[in-house]
Amino acid sequence: MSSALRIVNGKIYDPANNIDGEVRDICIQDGKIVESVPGDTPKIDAHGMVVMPGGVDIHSHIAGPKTNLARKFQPEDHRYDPHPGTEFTRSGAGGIVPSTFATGYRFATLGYTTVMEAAVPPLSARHVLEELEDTAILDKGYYVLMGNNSFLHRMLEKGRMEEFRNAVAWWLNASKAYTIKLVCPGGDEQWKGDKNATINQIDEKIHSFDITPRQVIKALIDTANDLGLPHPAHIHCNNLGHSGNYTTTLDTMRAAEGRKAHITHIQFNSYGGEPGKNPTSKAKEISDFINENPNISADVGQVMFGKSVSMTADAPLAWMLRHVKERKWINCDTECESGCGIIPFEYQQNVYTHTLQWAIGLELFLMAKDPWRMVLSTDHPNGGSFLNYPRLIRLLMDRDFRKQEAAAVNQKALLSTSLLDLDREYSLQEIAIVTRAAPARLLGLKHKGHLGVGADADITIYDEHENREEMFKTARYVLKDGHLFIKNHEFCADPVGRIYQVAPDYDKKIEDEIRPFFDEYYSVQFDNYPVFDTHVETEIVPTYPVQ
Amino acid sequence: MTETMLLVPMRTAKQGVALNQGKLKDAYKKETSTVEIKQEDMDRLGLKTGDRVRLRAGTEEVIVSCKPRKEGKKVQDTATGIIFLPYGPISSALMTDGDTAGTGMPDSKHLIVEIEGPLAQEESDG
Amino acid sequence: MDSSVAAEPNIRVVKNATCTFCGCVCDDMELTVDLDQKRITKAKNACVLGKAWFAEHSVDESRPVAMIEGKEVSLDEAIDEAAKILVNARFPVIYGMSNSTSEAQRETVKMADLLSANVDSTSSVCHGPTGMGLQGVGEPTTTLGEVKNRADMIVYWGCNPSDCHPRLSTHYAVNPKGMYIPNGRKDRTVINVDVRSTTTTNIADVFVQVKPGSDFELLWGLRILVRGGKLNPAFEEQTGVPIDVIENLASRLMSCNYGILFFGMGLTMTRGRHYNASALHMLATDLNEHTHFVVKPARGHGNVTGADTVMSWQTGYPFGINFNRGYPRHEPGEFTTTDIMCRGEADAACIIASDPMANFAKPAIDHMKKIPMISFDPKPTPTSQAARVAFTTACYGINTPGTVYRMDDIPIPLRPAFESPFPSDLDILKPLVKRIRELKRAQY
Amino acid sequence: MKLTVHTPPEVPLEAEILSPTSLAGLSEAEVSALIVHHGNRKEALGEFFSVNGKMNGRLELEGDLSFVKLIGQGMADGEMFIEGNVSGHLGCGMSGGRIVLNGDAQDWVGEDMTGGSITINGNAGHMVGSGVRGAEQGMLGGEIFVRGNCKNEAGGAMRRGLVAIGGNSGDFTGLNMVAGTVIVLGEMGIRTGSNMKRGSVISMNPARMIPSFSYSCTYQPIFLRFYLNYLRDVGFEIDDAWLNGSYQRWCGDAISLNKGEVLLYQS
Repeated sequence: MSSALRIVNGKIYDPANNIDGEVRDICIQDGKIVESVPGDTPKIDAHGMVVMPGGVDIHSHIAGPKTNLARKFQPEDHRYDPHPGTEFTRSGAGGIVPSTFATGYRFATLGYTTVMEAAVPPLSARHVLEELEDTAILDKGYYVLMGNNSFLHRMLEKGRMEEFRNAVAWWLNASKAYTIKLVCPGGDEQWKGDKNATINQIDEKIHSFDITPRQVIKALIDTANDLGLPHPAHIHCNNLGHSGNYTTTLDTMRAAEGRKAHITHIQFNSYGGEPGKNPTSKAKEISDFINENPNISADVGQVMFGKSVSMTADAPLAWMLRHVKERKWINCDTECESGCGIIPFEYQQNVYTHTLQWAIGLELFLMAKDPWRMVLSTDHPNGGSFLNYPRLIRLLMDRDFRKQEAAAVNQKALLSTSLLDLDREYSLQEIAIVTRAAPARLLGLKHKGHLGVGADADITIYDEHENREEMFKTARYVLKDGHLFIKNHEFCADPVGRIYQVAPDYDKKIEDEIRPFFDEYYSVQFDNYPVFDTHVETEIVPTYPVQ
Repeated sequence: MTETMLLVPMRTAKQGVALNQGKLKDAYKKETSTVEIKQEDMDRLGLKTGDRVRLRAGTEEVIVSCKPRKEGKKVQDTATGIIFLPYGPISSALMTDGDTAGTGMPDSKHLIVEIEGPLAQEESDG
Repeated sequence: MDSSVAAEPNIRVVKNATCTFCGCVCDDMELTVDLDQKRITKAKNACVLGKAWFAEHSVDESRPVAMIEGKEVSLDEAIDEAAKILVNARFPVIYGMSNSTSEAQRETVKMADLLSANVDSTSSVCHGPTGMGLQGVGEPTTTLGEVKNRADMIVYWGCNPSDCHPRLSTHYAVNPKGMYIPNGRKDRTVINVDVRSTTTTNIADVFVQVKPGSDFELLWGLRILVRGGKLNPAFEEQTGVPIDVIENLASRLMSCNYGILFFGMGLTMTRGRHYNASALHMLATDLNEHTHFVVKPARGHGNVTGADTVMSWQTGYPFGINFNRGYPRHEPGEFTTTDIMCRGEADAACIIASDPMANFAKPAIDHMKKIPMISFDPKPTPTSQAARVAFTTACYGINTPGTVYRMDDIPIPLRPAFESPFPSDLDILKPLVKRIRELKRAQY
Repeated sequence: MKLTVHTPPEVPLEAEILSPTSLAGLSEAEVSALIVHHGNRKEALGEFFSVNGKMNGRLELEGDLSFVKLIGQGMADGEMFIEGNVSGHLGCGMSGGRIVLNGDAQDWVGEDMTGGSITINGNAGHMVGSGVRGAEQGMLGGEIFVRGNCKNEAGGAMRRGLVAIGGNSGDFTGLNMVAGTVIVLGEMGIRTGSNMKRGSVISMNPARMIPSFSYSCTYQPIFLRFYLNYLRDVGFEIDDAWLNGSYQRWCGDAISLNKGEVLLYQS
């Protein structure tokens, strides 16, 4: 394949460069977008089509130990959605948690070219990296769980912040991760150590440690900022899923004290009401706070009706959900680092809580003043499969469709929200922001999410269609690093994506402190724990430490 | 004497060690062709350590030697009528039923066999 | 991360090496290697099985790298013949993988996809039923370090780790001190449930002897008690365990802080199989209403867990997978190797690092004798003897690097001790896949 | 229309197109040209079967079908008569119509069935009328009649419908049952009704119950007479004594909802 290409006649949506639907050429050379290419360069005629940067997903569960357990225990779900191979592509299984190759191809079919796996304990780093390597097409990276790390808890307990920061940096290097992930900080310790108890408020004491979740949150937000990570601490707040949790969410955002932090699937943390009783919407309170605090970014974690799987490092949450319906349930404890719970789930239109969650997600989208800081996700597969993105886009872009859908949901729940009063419709430009430009910017991926000169030539071309769900369901052309791999909706190649990691500097002396901790409390040898450089190929994204 | 007993194929450390030396080596063959029988069952059948016995399951039969089963020191083990043989080609030969009941796994730890012995030397050589 | 120190000429010491004999995958081996003789002379920290594993995997350079019909051939000739057998087959079966690295397993599944073959690991005759239990009812589980740090209640049910996984007790579960288990063994209660006493019984505080074939009923009885019910006398009749013993067992399980049920083939290889495993998983789930409880199958081969893991991520299913229709399907009993062979369905087989000719049921072995087979093994086995194409391979972990998954799904790296003149599984699989692709292209 | 095996497949043949529903309106030549999966190859049905007659809602199959899987998958209407032994998944996912098999069937007869009827005049394998692995519920309707024996997990996770076995069943009869009826005229294996929520399992012989079932009473269930008369109508041999006989009623599974029942005929 020639390394140069020109896309002509397409309407370009490139919000990072303020191009909003203009018809102009995109020139590609050696995988990058360039100023110009020779006149005889092969062309793609995008007449009547919409050209956007490849989609960027900031938060999905696509690989690693819990994803794989969720795959393994749902044969009944894969069975009716096989993913046949083609001359160019591998086969696989679909369903709510597709196999790795199928995940890549299906994301790519939607026009996505970069996806971040949202939560993996560092002990399983090799596992997630192997799976990511087998996830077709996409560029990817993963967030490493640190909110329940016993060693870090100890450093924090002793107030040894310098060592804390060095240890975090060591862990990021050892696990080849992209950023720090917090899931219900302190909660897993309660769960594993105190007979399945949980922690609700961020100022409660963590079981067997003399610290609170707030201290963990603050320390990790600061560390991510100090280390200059391209994406700040990525936080799944405490108290997720419980009525009245919006105060915890506000407390968590305040704990950032003006420094950069990302709150993930914030919809699940925007509930009012009394604990144990029906939730209410606090989308406005959450939106107001975010609108006023530019240091905070979030992704929505929209709930979509239909099948989902709750799979989370928040083990007590999965246990709570198990009591809703005694379905098959997985729990997996990871020594010194994390917990995990998995349970198949279904969001139903007639159920009060499910409707409320659906409506709150849409409220958050529609109330966001700055779409650059409130980006699209379903927390796949927790709020629903990523295959729902096109439908979600239509809900955002098409007020009439939204009203029509709202007519079929639980009205009591719906009317307790302000969804019907929100008339806003997203433009294509705004969709390009929340699905590409903003997540790329929030991730600090400078070559992604835009079509300016020097950007990676990850490009999606959609047929323009009034029904936005149809339009975003299958891209007509998709390019990765300048290689056309979907042509007229069919795969014509199977390019291999990259894995991104960060590698912040740290004082090597911290290893002398971590090693004895491993000897005592881990089941693997300290020297075998860091992922070897030969394990998989990764690309290091630079960090810019705060001086 | 002939009796019906339950044969439970099992793993032993010795078998594991011999496995590493090679499955075609004598140590492995010896370990996987020695059946362990509770002392009181041995006494009833008139068996001594090293005696040869015939095990029959369906149409298949094998000849193995026997030894008394070592029991836990602290507990009273009441399991009689159960004999144990380390996994190997001999225990597999007695797995005559390949039915896995839709699991992929035959009932390989629960084989009903006829045990006959002690065998005369010439018979066990043949 | 320099792991080797030259102690004296031609002697190399490899620290933090990994033993891949059993599912414990201990990674704290210190190997002394005689590079001249190409053998490991000492394996510090290894158990009796591990010591044998390291001592006995020297290299026999007199063995041919490949044979066809028992005659020595070049590697290329053998790869070509193997590719032809597999491409010409209508129902090729690829089986084994549990003594192979995850890198080789990934390539194996790729080959199966390319061939539209059937692929299955030794899981199907090991903890396959446990996997089916997981599919039915889920499982609460853990990594081994959390057992070391927290478990004050260890149950060994239908397994005998003292013989089969010696360091499961000494290194991970029973003896070590942990974060919340400051006194090690003294802070833990060990319960052994089995049809007979074993060497594991010797380390247990409580031994419960269950009638052969009635584990399910005993598990069911425990579940009833844990869920607040009462037992009728039939439980005693059927399980051979007195009611007060079952009650005592249930109350011990409920009153611990962090309990774990390790279990083995005593459940999965006996009548009830997958549902025995389900019952145990459900018991552990029920116990979580009272305390924290987890289960862990004590898995056998070094990387059998990796085979499940790799197949799950590439195909969605852990074992018993068929690609005949161009996409993976999973059906234990239908696409598991024992069944396929017993029904006489396969017309060729590729056996990677396992020995079904020694382990399978008689009718399966009878069919395998009739079809062309390809074998990958470091040592001669009944399977390699019966194979039309037999490859001699380097031993994973001893000669080849890569990754294996411990019984708790934790990936562990390998640090080879010395080089083998023989290729690794992956070294053969890669050109084999390439050759298969060429032959398939030529077909169209 | 009649299809006769002229060349038995060498490896499993997946022929889900063999049903009156799929063949409706096709000519002999069109049927012969249909694609089936012979192991990993696609081949024409005519390579294995000779095709005779017109398709008029009735399909006959004959010959060595022991390697043929998925016959009647998703069948919705019509009648199918089969002479010979068949492989697995006969009538799986079937929603209507009728299959009569003169021979034995392997595992998974009528899995995930929602309607219609399957009659097997020989023996059947495991998982007759059962759900697929991992699913919470299986058969949602329809009837399965097996004259001979079947193996384990008959009616597993069944939600509605009838499974009747003329001979013996294996272990775990009615495992995980949600509702519906399983009748075994012969003997059942062990662990009947494990984890059943609701539904009825009935046998004309004593059975060893798992201890989580409790004996509630002995009575003469009237509804059973209707069932047994119905089974007699469809050709099962029904002893008169069973019609008016007394049955032990066992409730269970106590581990689950405890709303299921096992009825055992008491002579």
